[in-house]
Amino acid sequence: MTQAKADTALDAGRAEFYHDLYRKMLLVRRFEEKAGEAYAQGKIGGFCHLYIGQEAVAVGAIAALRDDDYLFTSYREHAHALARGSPAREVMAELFGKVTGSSKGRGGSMHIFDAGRNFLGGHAIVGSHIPIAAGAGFAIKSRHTTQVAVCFFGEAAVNIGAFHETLNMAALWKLPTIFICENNRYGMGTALDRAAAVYDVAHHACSYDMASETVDGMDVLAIHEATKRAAHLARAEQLPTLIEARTYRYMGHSMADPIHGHYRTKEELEEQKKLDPIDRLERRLLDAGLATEGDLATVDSDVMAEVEEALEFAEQSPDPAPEDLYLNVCRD
Amino acid sequence: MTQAKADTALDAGRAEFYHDLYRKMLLVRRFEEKAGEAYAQGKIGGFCHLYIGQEAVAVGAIAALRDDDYLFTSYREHAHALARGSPAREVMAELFGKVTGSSKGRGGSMHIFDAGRNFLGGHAIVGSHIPIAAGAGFAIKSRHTTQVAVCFFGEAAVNIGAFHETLNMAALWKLPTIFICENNRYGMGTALDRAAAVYDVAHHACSYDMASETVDGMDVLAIHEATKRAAHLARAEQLPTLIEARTYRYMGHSMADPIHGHYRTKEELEEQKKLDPIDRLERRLLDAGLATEGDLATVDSDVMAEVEEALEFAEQSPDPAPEDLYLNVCRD
Amino acid sequence: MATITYRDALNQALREEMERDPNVFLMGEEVGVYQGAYKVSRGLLEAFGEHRVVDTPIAELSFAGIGVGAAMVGMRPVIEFMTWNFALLAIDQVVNSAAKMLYMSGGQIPVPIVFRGPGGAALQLAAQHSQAFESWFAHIPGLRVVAPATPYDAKGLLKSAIRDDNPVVFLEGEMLYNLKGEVPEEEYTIPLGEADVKREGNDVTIVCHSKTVAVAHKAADRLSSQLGVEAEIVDLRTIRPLDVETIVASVRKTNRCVIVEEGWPFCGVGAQVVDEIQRAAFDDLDAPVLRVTQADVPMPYSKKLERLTKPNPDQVVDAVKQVSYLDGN
Amino acid sequence: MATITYRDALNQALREEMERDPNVFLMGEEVGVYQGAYKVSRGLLEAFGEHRVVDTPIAELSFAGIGVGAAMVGMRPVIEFMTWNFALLAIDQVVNSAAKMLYMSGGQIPVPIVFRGPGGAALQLAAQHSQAFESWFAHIPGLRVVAPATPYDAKGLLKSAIRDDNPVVFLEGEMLYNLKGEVPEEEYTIPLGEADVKREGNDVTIVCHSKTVAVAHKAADRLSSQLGVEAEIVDLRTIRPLDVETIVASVRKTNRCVIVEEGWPFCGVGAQVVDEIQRAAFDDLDAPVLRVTQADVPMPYSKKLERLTKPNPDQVVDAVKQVSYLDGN
Ligand SMILES: Cc1ncc(C[n+]2csc(CCOP(=O)(O)OP(=O)(O)O)c2C)c(N)n1
Ligand SMILES: Cc1ncc(C[n+]2csc(CCOP(=O)(O)OP(=O)(O)O)c2C)c(N)n1
Ligand SMILES: [Mg+2]
Ligand SMILES: [Mg+2]
Repeated sequence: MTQAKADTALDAGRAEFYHDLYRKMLLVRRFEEKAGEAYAQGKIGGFCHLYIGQEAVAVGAIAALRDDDYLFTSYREHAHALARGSPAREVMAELFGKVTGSSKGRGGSMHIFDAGRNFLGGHAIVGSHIPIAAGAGFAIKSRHTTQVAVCFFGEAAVNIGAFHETLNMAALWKLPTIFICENNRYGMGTALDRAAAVYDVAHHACSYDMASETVDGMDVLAIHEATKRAAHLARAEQLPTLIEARTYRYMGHSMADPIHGHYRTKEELEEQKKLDPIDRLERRLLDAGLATEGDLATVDSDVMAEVEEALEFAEQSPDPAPEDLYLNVCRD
Repeated sequence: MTQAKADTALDAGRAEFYHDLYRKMLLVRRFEEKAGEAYAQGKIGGFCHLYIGQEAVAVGAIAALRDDDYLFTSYREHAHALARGSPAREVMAELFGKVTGSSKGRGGSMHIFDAGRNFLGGHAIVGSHIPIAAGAGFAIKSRHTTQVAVCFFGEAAVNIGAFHETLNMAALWKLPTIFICENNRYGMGTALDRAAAVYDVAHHACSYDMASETVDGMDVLAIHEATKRAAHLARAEQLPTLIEARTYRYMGHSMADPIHGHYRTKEELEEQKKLDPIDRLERRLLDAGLATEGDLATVDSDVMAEVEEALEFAEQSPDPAPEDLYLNVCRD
Repeated sequence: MATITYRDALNQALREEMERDPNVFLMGEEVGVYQGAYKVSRGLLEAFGEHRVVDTPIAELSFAGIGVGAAMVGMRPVIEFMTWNFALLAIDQVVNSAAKMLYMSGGQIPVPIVFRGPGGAALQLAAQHSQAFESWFAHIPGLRVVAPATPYDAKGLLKSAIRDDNPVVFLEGEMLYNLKGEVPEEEYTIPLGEADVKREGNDVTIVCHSKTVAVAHKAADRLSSQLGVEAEIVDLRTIRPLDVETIVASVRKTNRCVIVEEGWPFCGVGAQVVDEIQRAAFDDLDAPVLRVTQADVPMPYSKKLERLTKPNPDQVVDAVKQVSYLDGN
Repeated sequence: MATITYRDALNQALREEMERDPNVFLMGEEVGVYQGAYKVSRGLLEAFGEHRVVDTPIAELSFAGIGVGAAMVGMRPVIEFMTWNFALLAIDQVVNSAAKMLYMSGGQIPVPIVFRGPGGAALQLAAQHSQAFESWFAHIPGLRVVAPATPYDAKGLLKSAIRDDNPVVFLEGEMLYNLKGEVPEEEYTIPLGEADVKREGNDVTIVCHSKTVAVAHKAADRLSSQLGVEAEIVDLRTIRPLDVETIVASVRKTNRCVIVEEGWPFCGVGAQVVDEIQRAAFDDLDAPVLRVTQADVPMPYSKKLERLTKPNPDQVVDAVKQVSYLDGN
């Protein structure tokens, strides 16, 4: 179970860095809240999986990476795109299906791509992007660069064959790839222990003789450190790592699902919210005297403005042109 | 690596049982030798994977099972059918593609079925029969019988997703299924350590909290004991087991392949033959005074006669009738 | 007759067959505690317990394989794929194991299994979640392929599929689950392999199945009221084995045919129907057979673009006009 | 011109493209140390090293996915499936990832990858090892599907496939590897999407591809010598995109058509070809288009039965007689 450990002391010299993490987590939170509203209003369609509660994972991990590292995610990926620096307006416009969106309105919530930022999707078949990420790791190795490929996926994806096939090849061939399992304890309505014979996801690494870590996924700094270690191992020795980040989602599986369902209790949810990653960093910043309540309120109003602007942009943007329906089926 | 351990002493009270194991291993050996010859003469077609060297595994394991336990195998399965009691003539006729064959000439070497003996194939897509066997385990559990489902597969199949997906479900749901990995160290021309990050196949069980054993696959009694333990666990507690039997194949991957290829040396092969499972039981029987050279020679001539008769039967049997081409595409 | 949804019709079929035969069980992702991703299995866990309504991990390939193995020893598994898009991961078990077992065992081992779940595009689910694979499965000897369009057909065909001794691919329409229709109180089944003439007419045959039956009806209404053209609607219901007789009889009468389907055009079900018609009724045809299909693109997310990809009544009306030489073409 | 085998033609194409572009690599089971299950990659490991000729574990789904990922970041992987039968395990990556990536990323991310390997029946390999899946892949927008019949075409098309920016499914004939033919010494490529008229004739069009090109030639020879019927043989070479123009031009000339393919009949490539022809050349057809295909059964092991399943020249001759009204039919 996700538990708060005693937090490590903050380093006063890194205040700016902490602020940045804070701002990003808050941006994701506000973005997702607004996306949820827009979905309820019918402005966003299809499946829309929100990230509220899990912000520390994407933000902490991606902050530990270089801009030229490749990112691959599941369908629950708005946060990762934002953390990588995709403009909120482009991500929001994609959710609205507009031609100004990240994927020009063709991908939608589950298929955000931002090739210029090495953000390589947004994949909706559970587990399918695990080998794909390792493929980028393979390319990195072939080209002898010091990049890293990083794959984010849920704990339910660990039960699918592609995870195992890929971990074996990544370990065997020493591919510079980091596998970050965002263990939010549920795959749709199925609790981890109803789907997996073993509770510890990180444990699977031993079958492949791969480095692994289990980390508190509600602590952005812990994720950050773990990812840094893994990135170092990948860059220096081309070795993959499996990181299990124990986290929690506050919303339903997707906007189509109820928040609790039959599969978890309201009490459990409330209990988990006490570990909120944003509140937690907030408390630490205040306790360490690295920010005032006023500073943090300003961050909130800044990100709110950014999200509002994104919404406005998405609303105002045009749909893709009908005559472009056949564009990009193939490249000539 | 496969190593001879000090052999345990034989139990004089079980002479008949040992003789039966001996006879079966020899039957398999002679059958396979003859099949190889018939293949070279063009009487058998397609892919034909011989079992010479591995006899202890099928014979030892199947002798530990009940007739109502279900067996599932890969394409290297003549031995398992014989060990289960399929008449040699029917298996040979199947290799000859005759209507008197186990699968009426429709399956061939890779698809021997003998439903009446609960011998359920003969599957040629690597790993595909691993979940299928677990499905029989699922049925057993549903019906509350004390049967067991047993799956034989090669060590290269461990790298495919179906193995992992299935082990997880078998452990999670407690399916009475025994997974017997026949680790003959090569998948076609690929040595185990060129395909798997971890050498110990049995090690994978830990990812699923499943019972496991590594056993000397050249010792028929060792396999027999291990299978007995696993069958007991399955019958008594519905628990699955992963058994890794370390064995070796003397022939090429299939009759289409050279015996050594680029991937192993003649020396390695010769070295391994010193561990021959039939010679080994022979020595133990003689040493213990449980058989004379004469007894064993009689066994050999008996099984030779059986194989010759099988060949004769296969040769003489008719082909399937052309008008039956469409028979059994579907059942009405 | 009660008026119920397609979803509930399927639910009734499952419930009745599970009551009737203890060998029937349902297995798939979220079929139990969650009551089904699309609620088709609502209440079944409570009625039959977790050994007969089995929630699986996300492992399509292997739970399909578990189904095959259980069927080989006499159970009658119903394997639910949350959608057929995910079933691509399991297709080896459907095609290489289930479809071939009876034949390659020389007739010894039937595999009485149903693989079911929703297929086709829903609303804005984008490229990886909006595919109709009927032509793929229909290509494979050893399978039966069923795709009902109404609650009545859904119930009667699912019951037959479960009782059939062969592997059946049962394709439900994700957008049909809420469709209502009349279903008798008393027990009934509909044999596999029989098309259904859903509307009679003498002027043109419209061949369709699943979701496009509604498209055909809309087009037929318009054709009748606006042009006085009376279309005969042939709903395939079962795609393999195909009821060529019913199709051809209709075309012999109308001399013109339009085929509407949800899948992509190339090697779609309609292509085979064209082939059958032109071979069996070459001299009866007054015009080429035309097809209305999904646009030949991966499904875009944009609502506007998505709408353009889906077969619609206007396209069918246009095609009918063309085969009837009712416009400039 | 040198006379070389189809196998060696493929080998040359791989070698030349690997020399030309360091982004090209070959990955698959047994492609390296073992020199290829069918020896197509013979000598490549020695020439390019183990980072460019990569032996994989048996894990089709994931090494296909690794290929897709490498292609997404600019490599040009050639993924060998030992046979296409095993590729069913990887089909999710081919269809859901490779084929859709460019479209669903709004044109940002091409996937220049070739999936290749032998397809179709060889000799007595039975049901799970004897399948021809061209119609499946051709169904999918976003893929190109190529199936060469001769060493010349094999080399020229594979080189184009590797240079193409789209995912290409490249289906080799397991029984064609030993086929010999002339191949120029100098470099050449053959554009994807162009059919080839392999024999000219005015009396009937025979459409074929891959292994059935040889069947068509045998039939054409017999037709010519025995009946004076001159068949035009159109080898599709690329199945998607289909060169409708060349097919239709031929049928406009001959007014009769027979299609021969190795796959199963239902929704096969021939069904689509029929559909195209009857739409584009309805008034030019003097007879229905007939098809000769694999028998609609899982492949039996028995040599005698197997022979009955495979399209043969006699069947083609019979079909041509029928469309030419040269017999009682
Ligand atoms: C192969 C496949 N099977 C099923 C689904 C349907 N599905 C989408 S998300 C999901 C649950 C995934 O849970 P997890 O991996 O834990 O990620 P989370 O949603 O919790 O982030 C399922 C079953 C799918 N998209 N792909
Ligand atoms: C999914 C799949 N991929 C590839 C093949 C081709 N193939 C047949 S046997 C084999 C090697 C299997 O080795 P192993 O599992 O160790 O069994 P062994 O042959 O040694 O008994 C391969 C690659 C196949 N049949 N199925
Ligand atoms: Mg989860
Ligand atoms: Mg092996």
